[in-house]
Amino acid sequence: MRLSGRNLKCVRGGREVFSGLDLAATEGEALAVTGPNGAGKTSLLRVLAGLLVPADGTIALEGGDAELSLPEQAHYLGHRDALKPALSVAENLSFWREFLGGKTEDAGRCLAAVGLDHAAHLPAAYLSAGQRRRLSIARLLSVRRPVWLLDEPTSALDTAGQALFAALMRDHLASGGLIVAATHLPLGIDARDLRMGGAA
Amino acid sequence: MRLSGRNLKCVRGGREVFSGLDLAATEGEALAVTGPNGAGKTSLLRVLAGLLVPADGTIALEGGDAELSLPEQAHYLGHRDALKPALSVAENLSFWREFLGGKTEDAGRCLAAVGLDHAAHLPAAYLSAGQRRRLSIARLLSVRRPVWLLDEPTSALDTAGQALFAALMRDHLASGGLIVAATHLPLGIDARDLRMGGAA
Amino acid sequence: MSLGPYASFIVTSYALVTAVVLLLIVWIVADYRRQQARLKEIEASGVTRRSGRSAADIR
Amino acid sequence: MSALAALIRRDIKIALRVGGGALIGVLFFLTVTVLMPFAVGPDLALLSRLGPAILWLGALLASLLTLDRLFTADHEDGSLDLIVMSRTPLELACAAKALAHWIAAGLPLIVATPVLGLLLNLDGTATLAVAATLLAGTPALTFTGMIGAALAVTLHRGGLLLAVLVLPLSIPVLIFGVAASQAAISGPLPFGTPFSILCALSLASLVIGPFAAAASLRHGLD
Amino acid sequence: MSALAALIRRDIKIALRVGGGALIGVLFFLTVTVLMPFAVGPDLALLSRLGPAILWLGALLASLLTLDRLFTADHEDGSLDLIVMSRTPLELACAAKALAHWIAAGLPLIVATPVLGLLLNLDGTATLAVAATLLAGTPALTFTGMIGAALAVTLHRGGLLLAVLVLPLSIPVLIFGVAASQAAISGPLPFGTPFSILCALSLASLVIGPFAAAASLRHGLD
Amino acid sequence: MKLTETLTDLANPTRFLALTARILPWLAAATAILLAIGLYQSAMAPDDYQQGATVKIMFIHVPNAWLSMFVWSVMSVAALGTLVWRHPLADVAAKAAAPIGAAFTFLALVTGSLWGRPMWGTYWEWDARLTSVLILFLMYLGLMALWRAVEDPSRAARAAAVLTLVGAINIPIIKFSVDWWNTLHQPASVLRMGGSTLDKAFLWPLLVMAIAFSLLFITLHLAAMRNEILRRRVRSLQMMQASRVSFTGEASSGPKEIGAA
Ligand code: HEM
Ligand SMILES: Nc1ncnc2c1ncn2[C@@H]1O[C@H](COP(=O)(O)OP(=O)(O)OP(=O)(O)O)[C@@H](O)[C@H]1O
Ligand SMILES: Nc1ncnc2c1ncn2[C@@H]1O[C@H](COP(=O)(O)OP(=O)(O)OP(=O)(O)O)[C@@H](O)[C@H]1O
Ligand SMILES: [Mg+2]
Ligand SMILES: [Mg+2]
Repeated sequence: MRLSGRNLKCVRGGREVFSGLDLAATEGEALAVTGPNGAGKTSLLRVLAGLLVPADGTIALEGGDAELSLPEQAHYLGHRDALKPALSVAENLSFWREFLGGKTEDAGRCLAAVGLDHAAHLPAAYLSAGQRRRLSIARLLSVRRPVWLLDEPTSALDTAGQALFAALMRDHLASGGLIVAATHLPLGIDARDLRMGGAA
Repeated sequence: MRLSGRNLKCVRGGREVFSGLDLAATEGEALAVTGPNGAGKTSLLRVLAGLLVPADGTIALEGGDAELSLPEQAHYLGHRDALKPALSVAENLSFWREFLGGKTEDAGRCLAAVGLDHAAHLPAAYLSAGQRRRLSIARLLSVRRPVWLLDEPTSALDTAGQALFAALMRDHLASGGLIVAATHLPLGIDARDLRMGGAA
Repeated sequence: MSLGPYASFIVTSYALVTAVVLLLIVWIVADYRRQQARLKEIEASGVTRRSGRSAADIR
Repeated sequence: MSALAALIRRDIKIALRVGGGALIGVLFFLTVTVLMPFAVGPDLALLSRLGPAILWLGALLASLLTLDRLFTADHEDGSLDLIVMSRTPLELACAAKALAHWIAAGLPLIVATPVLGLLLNLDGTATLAVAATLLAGTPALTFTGMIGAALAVTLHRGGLLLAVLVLPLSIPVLIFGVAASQAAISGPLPFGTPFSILCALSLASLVIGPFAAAASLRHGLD
Repeated sequence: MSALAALIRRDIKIALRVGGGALIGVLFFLTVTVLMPFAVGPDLALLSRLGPAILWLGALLASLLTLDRLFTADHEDGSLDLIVMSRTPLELACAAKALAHWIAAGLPLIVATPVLGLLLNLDGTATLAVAATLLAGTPALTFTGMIGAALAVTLHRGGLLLAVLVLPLSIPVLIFGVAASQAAISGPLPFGTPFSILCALSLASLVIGPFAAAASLRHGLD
Repeated sequence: MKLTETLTDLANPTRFLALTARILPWLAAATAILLAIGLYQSAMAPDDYQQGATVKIMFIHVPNAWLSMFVWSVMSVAALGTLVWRHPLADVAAKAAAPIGAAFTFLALVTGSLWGRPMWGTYWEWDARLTSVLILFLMYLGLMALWRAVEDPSRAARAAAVLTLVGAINIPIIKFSVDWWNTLHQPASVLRMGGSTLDKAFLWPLLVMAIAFSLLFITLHLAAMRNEILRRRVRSLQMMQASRVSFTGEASSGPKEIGAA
């Protein structure tokens, strides 16, 4: 499997964020997108996830499921956690598990993997910032998707959480997955760097 | 000036988050609150900011302005940025500057200090995560408050931003301020550690 | 005791009051039983209050 | 299929928890109805003449009050991103969300109509007629309102013009709904004509709504 | 003082830019008015008799539609935390927010009244009377509605539950508003009596609203 | 000194439970006896020269109407307790009172309507008294909806308290609506300045019934408060159960007593 983007250009709010950007990542490889605030890391991930239409350039995923588009084969973990405060932790997770479909894992095991099993029946409104992040990570585990698009995934995680997540990423890579992660911090895994220039 | 809390206890959603907690910080001193996810760092800061009522215990600020309560002499920087997407960067900042009142700094200079002067006329909706964080930091600078209560202040900041913010915190401490910051990362300044136990 | 031409109105009102009051009483008693049963159930599973006393014991 | 069912189940669950349950919808409807006699005065004949309009207004208001956050809530917490990326066609997902909304907010109103008919001095047939028009017409309110809800995500700023264009879409529904109920109550027009127009409007909105909403969401995310 | 002015300016600016609220309110007002002729039939005398009631109902429902996010929006983006912590008494801040909301959403309704009066076949005096009562009464609607808006923050709940909690409070305003307009139009009661009660209600709500809202916010944040 | 001690004693939920368990049977018995006397007296009361036998509705309508207002006043006092002292027992009192008050209000409305048909020729009229009572009923329902809708009891209590205090404005409006506006409903004849104008033959049964219904309220309220306290114990024990499972082997968090009671 190989994810590649060529000559990508992104325009947001009438301003060019980046242009002429090339990237490539193959099976088992992680790409760490770095750069100063406002450089366009989040924008790049959203372009890859199909949430922003690039002004120019092409994106291709070779070797994946031919019937599915890249966004349909990808997980996106953004700043916003996609959690409903009114639902319990378990309800939140099992909703995404059913809705996203495809190959799924047991919800309880995923919660245990991120250390949230004891909180399964709490409403998500009661979670702390790091607990919310952990629940989002459980979503990545509960449904199998080869491509992970991660936007500052370790923010709000405590030290143990960061180590735990690094291990999960390593497992994902080992099982033939592919990761593109925007980050300001070391991810704790071997990753190729994609440095974005830009401002502020 | 001395901020102290004695025997603090916090109950949220019917569950005890922490109890019997003592803390103290004096002028020019920074307190780094650390601990695993869900330990109660954010809860502690919100108790200090007067946004949560402690179930038990007392908080005192000695040597500050006697006519003002602790929350009125404090800045709170939380996960949520208190920015209105419909307003421009400059409008957002100058609203808080006028609303919070007291001794104020020039808004333009504060924007320049966090490297956002070039974006002053953009709507806040256009800012990247780190730029939003920088704008929140500009709020701390634009109005002078002796106590800073910071919740994971460096999250989303790039490396340059973290260094810049560390310098700003050092300035604040040097001018007689006091900082209580919850964090999972080194703050980049000398700080006394307050370790919170707890779960998940 | 004769109730005059409007007997049905009088009887209906008394009957309704009786019915609603009985309903209230039944609801409250049933609720009490239910809470007691749940407390016993939880206690049977080994959770106790810090005071060490049974939560279901109210005397 | 199971994805859509999960979405519908989730949205109903949230609506019932956050809105306080289906009973709240009924209570709301009751309050709006109780409000009317205060406004127009205690003239029973007039009240029963206004009855259908009042019930329809209540339904419109209930749907407007709850619809505006149909997509913005999902947008703000990031769920919408994942829904757009998912393998479920966005049109179907939109339709599922609207359906869930209708079940949680529209159906209770229809069930409550007979009770409110009593308060408004409507007789049996009239109540039945109003309930029938509501059953046929409220889906149209939901499904046209959905377009506005989707536009609200797209146009955080500036483009309120478009959002404003949507409320007028529901006016025909309202007019034919009220006209059909009036026809059933007092004649002289036959009930069938406005009622079949109402059904046609509902069917049309059932198709147009999800497509328009999905198109607007797809182009509107950023 | 300048803090409150800044708050009012900000809220009005946001309301005008984002629109949603104010414009939807006016549009809903218009919908209600346009709908009525269809409901009561083309009886002009009856229409003009119902005119004030219709306008008042429209105003009440429109304010309901726009009020529910008064505090929740600030709560969700964290502004409310800073407002609660600030040196400005929370009661005053609440009052300022309500005032801004009234200026952005209530005033346009009053300005629109003459146009709608035409639609409802009201003559000049009648329109003026209705506009006057709206001017005196809509602040009461805003300031009682504000209590519901504050409760929405405390409860993490919105939509219909709030409407159900708030509507009973606004019934007296509606009664006296309509009564005063009716008195001005057709007598026989003098206009002054219900109008002064209306003003009294507004004044009372101007005091009670901010205190209740501030109490609810203070106890409800977490 | 003694009084404050008793009060703090009472404010302790466990003490409260013990006390209720002791006095509830007595209260129930007294209620039953007084109700029996009142019912007998009202059955024996003469017909009114104007209203005929329908005056018998008064003996249940008026106590229910009074209680509908009294219960809201009780909730208002409890609301102050919630907001000012943040006392959980005040929350419990307010929550337990709402359904009972709603029932009394409903009965006042229905018996009034049933009385109105023979007296005024209509079941319902949009006049100030009837309307304000209907608003009271809607507010009771709203409060109950609020209690049901919010999972966290202390959060619900605070919101309900604010709303209760705001709604308390309705009580004087109900009471004085007959004096302020000319309405169909008759003005106060028992509880009024300058003494009662009601004939002794009606006054006595009415007073006995009023006391009986008040006792009924107190009994039901105490019992409902007891239920509510138990419900909160169940809730906090369930939460402990949940956290116990997760924290096995973690020294720092032993079993904690949480929640209101
Ligand atoms: C649904 C209709 C009615 C409602 C909601 C209603 C409500 C009330 C209320 C709230 C009170 C207590 C007022 C106070 O303490 O000052 C009351 C008292 C009373 N009502 Fe009604 N009422 C209704 C119908 C009637 C009818 C039809 C009659 C008889 C013709 C009636 C006769 C009385 C009398 C005699 C009192 C006692 C007044 C006093 O001595 O203070 N009510 N009602
Ligand atoms: N709004 C809330 N209602 C009820 N309980 C809450 C709420 N917010 C947090 N909690 C609970 O309080 C505990 C502490 O939360 P808090 O947010 O203070 O943790 P934290 O130390 O800041 O964690 P993190 O490192 O993840 O930010 C958690 O167990 C959480 O479940
Ligand atoms: N919604 C938007 N509309 C218009 N412009 C935007 C929007 N979001 C971001 N931008 C602009 O696009 C640029 C890149 O933003 P992006 O969020 O991709 O940066 P980033 O690299 O993720 O930064 P950070 O490290 O702060 O997260 C920024 O200059 C920003 O001002
Ligand atoms: Mg970013
Ligand atoms: Mg935190």
